[in-house]
Amino acid sequence: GESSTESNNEESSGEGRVGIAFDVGGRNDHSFNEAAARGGDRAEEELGVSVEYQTARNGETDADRVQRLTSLAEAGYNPVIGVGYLYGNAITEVAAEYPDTTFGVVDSVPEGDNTYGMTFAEHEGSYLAGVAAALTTESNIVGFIGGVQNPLIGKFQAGFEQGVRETNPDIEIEVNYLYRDDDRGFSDPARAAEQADGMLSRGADVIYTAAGSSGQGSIEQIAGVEGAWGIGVDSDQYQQPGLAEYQDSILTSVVKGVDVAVYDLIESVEEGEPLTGHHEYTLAEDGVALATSGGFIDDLAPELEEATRRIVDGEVTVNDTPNP
Amino acid sequence: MTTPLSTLAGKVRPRGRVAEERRGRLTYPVVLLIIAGALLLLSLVRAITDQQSLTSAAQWGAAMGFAVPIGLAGLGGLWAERAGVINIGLEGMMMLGLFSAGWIGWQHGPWAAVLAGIVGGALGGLLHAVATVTFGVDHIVSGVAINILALGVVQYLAKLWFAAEGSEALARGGNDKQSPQMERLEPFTVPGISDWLGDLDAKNWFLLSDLAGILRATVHEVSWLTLLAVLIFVGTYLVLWKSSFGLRLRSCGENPEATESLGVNVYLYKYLALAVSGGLAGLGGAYLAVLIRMYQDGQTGGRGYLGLATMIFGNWRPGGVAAGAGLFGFMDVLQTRDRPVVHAMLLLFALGLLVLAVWQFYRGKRAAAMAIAVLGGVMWLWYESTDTLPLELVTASPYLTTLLVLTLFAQRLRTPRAVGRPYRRGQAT
Amino acid sequence: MKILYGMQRPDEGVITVDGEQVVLRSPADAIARGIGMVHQHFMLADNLTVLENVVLGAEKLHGIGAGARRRILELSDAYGLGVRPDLLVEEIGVADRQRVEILKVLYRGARTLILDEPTAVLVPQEVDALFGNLRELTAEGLTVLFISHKLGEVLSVADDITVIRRGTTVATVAPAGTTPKRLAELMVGSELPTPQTRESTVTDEPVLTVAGLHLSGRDADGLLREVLADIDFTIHRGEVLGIAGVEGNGQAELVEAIIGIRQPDGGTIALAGQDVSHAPTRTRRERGIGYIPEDRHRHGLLLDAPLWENRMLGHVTEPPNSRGPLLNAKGARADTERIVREYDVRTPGIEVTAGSLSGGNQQKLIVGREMSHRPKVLIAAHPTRGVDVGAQAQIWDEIRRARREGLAVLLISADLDELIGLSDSLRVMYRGRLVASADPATVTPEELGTAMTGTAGAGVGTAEPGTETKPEPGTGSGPGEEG
Amino acid sequence: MSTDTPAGQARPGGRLLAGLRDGDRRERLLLGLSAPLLALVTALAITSAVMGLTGDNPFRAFEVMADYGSKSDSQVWIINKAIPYYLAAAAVAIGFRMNLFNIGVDGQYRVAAFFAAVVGGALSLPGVVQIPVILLTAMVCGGIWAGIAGYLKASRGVSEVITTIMLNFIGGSLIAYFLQEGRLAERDENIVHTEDIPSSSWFFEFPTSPDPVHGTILIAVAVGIVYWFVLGRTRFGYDLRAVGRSEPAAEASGVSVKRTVVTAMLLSGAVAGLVGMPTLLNESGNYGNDFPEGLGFTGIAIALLGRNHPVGMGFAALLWGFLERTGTQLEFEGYDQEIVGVMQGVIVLSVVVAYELVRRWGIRRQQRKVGEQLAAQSAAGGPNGPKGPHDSAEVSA
Ligand SMILES: Nc1ncnc2c1ncn2[C@@H]1O[C@H](COP(=O)(O)OP(=O)(O)OP(=O)(O)O)[C@@H](O)[C@H]1O
Ligand SMILES: Nc1ncnc2c1ncn2[C@@H]1O[C@H](COP(=O)(O)OP(=O)(O)OP(=O)(O)O)[C@@H](O)[C@H]1O
Ligand SMILES: [Mg+2]
Ligand SMILES: [Mg+2]
Repeated sequence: GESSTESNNEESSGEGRVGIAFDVGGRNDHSFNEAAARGGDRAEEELGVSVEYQTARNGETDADRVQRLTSLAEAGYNPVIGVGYLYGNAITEVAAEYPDTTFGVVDSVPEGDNTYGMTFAEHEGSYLAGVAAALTTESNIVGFIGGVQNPLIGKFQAGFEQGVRETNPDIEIEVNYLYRDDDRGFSDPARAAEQADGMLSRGADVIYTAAGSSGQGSIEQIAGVEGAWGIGVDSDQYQQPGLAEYQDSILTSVVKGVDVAVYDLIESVEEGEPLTGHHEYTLAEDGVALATSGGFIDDLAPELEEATRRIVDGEVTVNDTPNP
Repeated sequence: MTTPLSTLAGKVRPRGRVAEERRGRLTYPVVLLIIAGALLLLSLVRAITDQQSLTSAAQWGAAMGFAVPIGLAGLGGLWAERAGVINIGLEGMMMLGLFSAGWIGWQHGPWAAVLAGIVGGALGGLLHAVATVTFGVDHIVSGVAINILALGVVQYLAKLWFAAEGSEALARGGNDKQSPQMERLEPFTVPGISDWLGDLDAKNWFLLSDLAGILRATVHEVSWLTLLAVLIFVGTYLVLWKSSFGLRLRSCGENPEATESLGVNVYLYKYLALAVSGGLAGLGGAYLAVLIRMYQDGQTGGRGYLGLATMIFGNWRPGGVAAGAGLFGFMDVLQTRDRPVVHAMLLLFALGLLVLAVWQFYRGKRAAAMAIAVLGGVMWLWYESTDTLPLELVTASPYLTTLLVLTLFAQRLRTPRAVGRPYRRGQAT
Repeated sequence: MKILYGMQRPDEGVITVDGEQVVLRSPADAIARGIGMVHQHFMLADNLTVLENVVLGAEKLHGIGAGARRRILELSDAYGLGVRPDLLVEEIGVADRQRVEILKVLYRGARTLILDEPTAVLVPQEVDALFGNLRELTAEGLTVLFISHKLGEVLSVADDITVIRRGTTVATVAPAGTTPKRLAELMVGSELPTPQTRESTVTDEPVLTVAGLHLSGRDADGLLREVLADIDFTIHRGEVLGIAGVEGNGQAELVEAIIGIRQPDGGTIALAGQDVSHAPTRTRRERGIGYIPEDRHRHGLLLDAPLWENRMLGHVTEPPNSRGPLLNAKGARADTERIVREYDVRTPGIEVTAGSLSGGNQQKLIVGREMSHRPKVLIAAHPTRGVDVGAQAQIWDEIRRARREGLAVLLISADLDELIGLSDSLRVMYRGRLVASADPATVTPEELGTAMTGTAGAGVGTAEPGTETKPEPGTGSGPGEEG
Repeated sequence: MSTDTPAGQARPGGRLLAGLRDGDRRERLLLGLSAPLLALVTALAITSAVMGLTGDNPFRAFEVMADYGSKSDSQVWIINKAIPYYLAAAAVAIGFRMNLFNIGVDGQYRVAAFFAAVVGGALSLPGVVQIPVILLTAMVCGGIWAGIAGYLKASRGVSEVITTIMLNFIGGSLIAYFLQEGRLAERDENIVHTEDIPSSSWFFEFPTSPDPVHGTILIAVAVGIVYWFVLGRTRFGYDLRAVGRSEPAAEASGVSVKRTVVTAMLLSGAVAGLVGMPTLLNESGNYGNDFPEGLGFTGIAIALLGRNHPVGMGFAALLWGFLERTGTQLEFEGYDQEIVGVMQGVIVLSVVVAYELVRRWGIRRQQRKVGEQLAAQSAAGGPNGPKGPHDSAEVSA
């Protein structure tokens, strides 16, 4: 019979409509989805476009993602942006069907002439976090908690470890993951809290947690210990309403410029020169950065700037996979 | 044949049971003995491996915390199955409890959240009762349906109530996966004893410090809800085994027709049991919500199913459920807090299995003794030849342990006789 | 009875207790009116103690602790019931369970006792003891409603008899003015059938030979116990071997060992000269063992399945049920129609579920099924238990007919008249052993009953019916065997 | 399981017409249809009430769903989606038919798909050889994983509900161990996956328009037919159902219950092993950390909805796919797609209740008919009356 795309065509394929498909966290996940939404919101304000946000369900397959993206593309949204590496394959597939639409994906590198892969040098940001941690710790023990042991979180770990080691090789680094290959790791604050508690009890006083929503648990636990610091990820966690009471324990956050990347893509499409290919947002162009809210790392500024310079200048290459 | 009845002489040999001395049953002295033995083993392993956290207060305190929600779910299962209804919907009821607690909690504080959690779970339990008791739906079928429904409802309402544009909940950090945070429920510490035990623990004396560490977990920074859970376990034992209400309820799970024939309203008791069952699972969910101070999508993470496992593991007795949940909690915390310790556990297992083998040998079961001894030996070798265990194995260790324990002891379990059987009023013969 | 006890509601009519018209909505109502019932099937929870079973539902009277225990012992002494309150019900024997049931009723202060076929599982001595108890009760001014299929018992214990047939009262008579024959005619509308069978058809061709059978099993505590020992017997073509014994003395296990559900740890079982000791159940049944199980609901039928699927049960590998590995539904359906016709199974069709048939018709279906495969030997455990008199006669007829054609039958029954009437030879089973043999032509039920209680060694007829000869399996009158 | 309706019996479609002439069968067919209808109406009513209460217009939502779901591309999508669901349901149903609750299909298909993907990636045989090898690997692995639970149940009496739950978790860890760079997997940006299966070993597609239907639908159809045939038409199937209906009766009839338990779990696991194949051979070509999870649990719901009936489960799987397809569309219309989760739950619950009600009503009717028959016969007192002793030559006076 009639296909849904045929009937949808009568709807406007008007200009200035942007589609953003989130990963399961949704637009208020206090993490990279939220950052993407910030980019979209800014585009709405500054470019006058309208943005349609869609959210994935738990346990989706590529077919579900393809459907979501197809619906957006078919309804005339341009660009269509998938947030999260799981959208990678789906974007490749859908982009081939809609050559006139620009597709973007965060944290993945899709194929196709009309696609734009936005990845971030998390390891470089994490390197800085490692430097900050190494300069802050008094016990000379720091910790890293990952939500799920996968390549993406591995970048965080690798950068952090290198940053600590190259600042002070005497520091002991405890590394722990909540789960191996089980997405529960991004939504289990109780477990993160326990893991942080274990590290704290063994003397760690700076803990970097890269575990999505689970991070709240760890930061809360850290806040309960005098002199201990937590480092957040993705968004500036100091600013998050849910974490307001622990602000004083959030040393800094490794911020991914997802908002900037998303905004850039939308802007490029609006201007008629859509971005394509793969772009890694690096430290050099502020694609990743350390948040300074709270001012706790202000006195470390010289060292951090030095570290940044060395990375940007290529004096230091940051590993993106942890040493086994 | 001359007489109408010729006796086959010498063939009469009595076949009765060995008097009333009930061998092999767990009496209190035996349980105490086993506990003492386990403690000794633990101290030994701690001393050998120098893994202090094996018996540290923080470790055991956290284990209790991890055990509580699983244990409450298991206890919920126990209430239901003692009344004859299988409750595989515990997971769903836990979700309902988690959600209700998160929803009420951010507005009215943690204690209101606890209450809401209980109510939420109990509603799920009552739904299960309507389906299984009134409509006679197969228990497992209904339980699965409730799990699906609870997940759907919770996610729908969370989006509606925590993430609505412009709502207060959104402003205070809610989203479609989380509720805004509630106030913290401060734990309690018994002042003098806690410090005294803490000192003793720090000395690292064989057995004494270990005991102190474990005991300290019960007086130092303990959640009020953990205390509540302990009271509920004791209360469950008293209510189900020492009161007429409990007698009636249990008899519904053993022989509902007989119970009905004595004028007991079996439906009523099943309803009550399921309401309590759901309430307990809901409390387990509320415990999680209070712990992390909010509703978090997916936080139940299969704990309802694990509760079911502890119930079977615990032979449908509160003490057994507590032990099973404790085992889960302990193994889970061990790997979460301090991974190298899990390696030490290999030694503990090896020693435990060897002791078991000696016991089986003493009881005359040579084949079983040999098998267990070999398993213990393998564990020992493994311990000696490695320094760490792969993370994946560590993660799977609670489940492997459960599987192992059930395989060894399943035949000693005693299911309530009428559990899972459809029962209709007035159908007795 | 269910209506009298409040378990079902009548469409019309009234019930009057002590001159007062009452409506009984639930058993609780009935109990409040002083009505107590001992059900046809025991209403006891095995995993609870005797005390718990007794006080259940009546906890208000004396609590569930010491007070209740005192009251139970008081009652037990007053009526000579000899009940021990702290044993688990699963640990006590059938007769003891019966007494617990009666105690339950008395404990609630019932003035009217309904006993539904209380003697079905008792040996004559136990029946006499029970009647003694009942007479004591009536002497105390209690009313007893005694329901039974056994006419002799009714005549001996009742003061007044009412006959009910198909849901209506047929007659009310005084025991003095009637005979068993007349009662029976009232019950079935025709003359009482008897299981008598006299012309011997026994040949000397052995069909089933059991030698030195030994079986041990673990009990609930995991201890090894001897369940069967030194079982030797041979059944020939055309012979019915009856086994008498109080339930729980190993009959069920013997049947299961012969069928192959339990693996004996010693001895041999030979079927028509072939050793089948280690053959699986299916092979044994294919080679010609027919089986009428003791509990048709549990072992004989798939209650949720239609009749024609039940017709396949146990014979699914044989025609007309299957061809090769495939089922032959058509053949099975047709053959079920035939069984329904020939064996007079009353049913509207073969698509109804087995569970919707009455007990007697279910049993006829089972008998028809087993006979249709021309077994060499038939294991019949309580073939007429709980079956109405008409069906009973048909089943007896059927066994006799097949025996004439050379069938060997192992008959196990608690109905001693049936046993004596149908068997060519008799054995008595006690505590897992065959302890006595008897000639059905001369033995009396009383003599058999004595042997069944294990006092056979003392000779015949010396045992006084009374408490001291009651068997108490499970109460540990001696040391058991341990493995 | 006990909720099986008589109508749940497999019967060939060809006989349907003949069956209609038979009053008994017509009635059973009506009974069989009335339950799902009753359930669907109830479910719609409840969902409408929920949406109404939360301020949404349910009818508009249903309209959107019906409209969008009936589009041709939606239909293809739904069919493709339903293939693994159906397989998962069949795996669960095999257990259900003999009273085993295989809650571990989830773990089984993942373990199976993983190792099948490893094997498929390592070999480069011609498709005609390699595809069967991959399928076989999957079935064997799934069978082994479920067989552990079956063996423990048969030999040690451990409840399969618990063992399969444990095995789900353990299977997750097993895969996690091997699914690492340098072990059995390779890394592609943020995704770690097994080596790609050569495109010659992908399953074909039906070139339908606008999108192709996955060829693996043939696997689902084959499983459905085999399921129907083996359970309903063979001796083995009869034994299996007998154990499900009454273990002691089956045992006494000569079925080895333990062996049947193990066999059923092996079969259930083998079918579970196929669940991941549509994704592996038609969509992804490898097993990575983006491989779908949770299909086993969906399978349970669908088996319940379809009453373990080969055709019923097909409809249920399609319904599930329909809800998921159209749920996403609801977002575009300003509804919350989470309502779909509520709908799914409500539908399953009302279906199981409705089936039970209808089943019980059917039994009561049947009993009444039996009673009427008896009453009629005894009133006639006629040919079928109880035989008197004169019928029997052997009764002595
Ligand atoms: N004439 C009848 N009208 C309605 N129902 C009947 C009739 N006769 C029997 N029944 C039903 O048959 C069932 C059997 O009745 P019941 O168990 O009381 O029989 P019984 O005489 O006690 O048999 P038994 O002696 O075998 O126990 C009951 O459920 C009853 O409702
Ligand atoms: N209201 C009724 N009207 C007519 N017939 C009925 C009614 N209720 C039950 N029956 C029929 O009465 C019969 C007796 O059923 P029931 O199962 O109680 O038999 P039973 O002889 O007591 O069996 P058992 O010996 O196994 O206890 C059945 O055939 C049933 O269908
Ligand atoms: Mg009856
Ligand atoms: Mg009766």
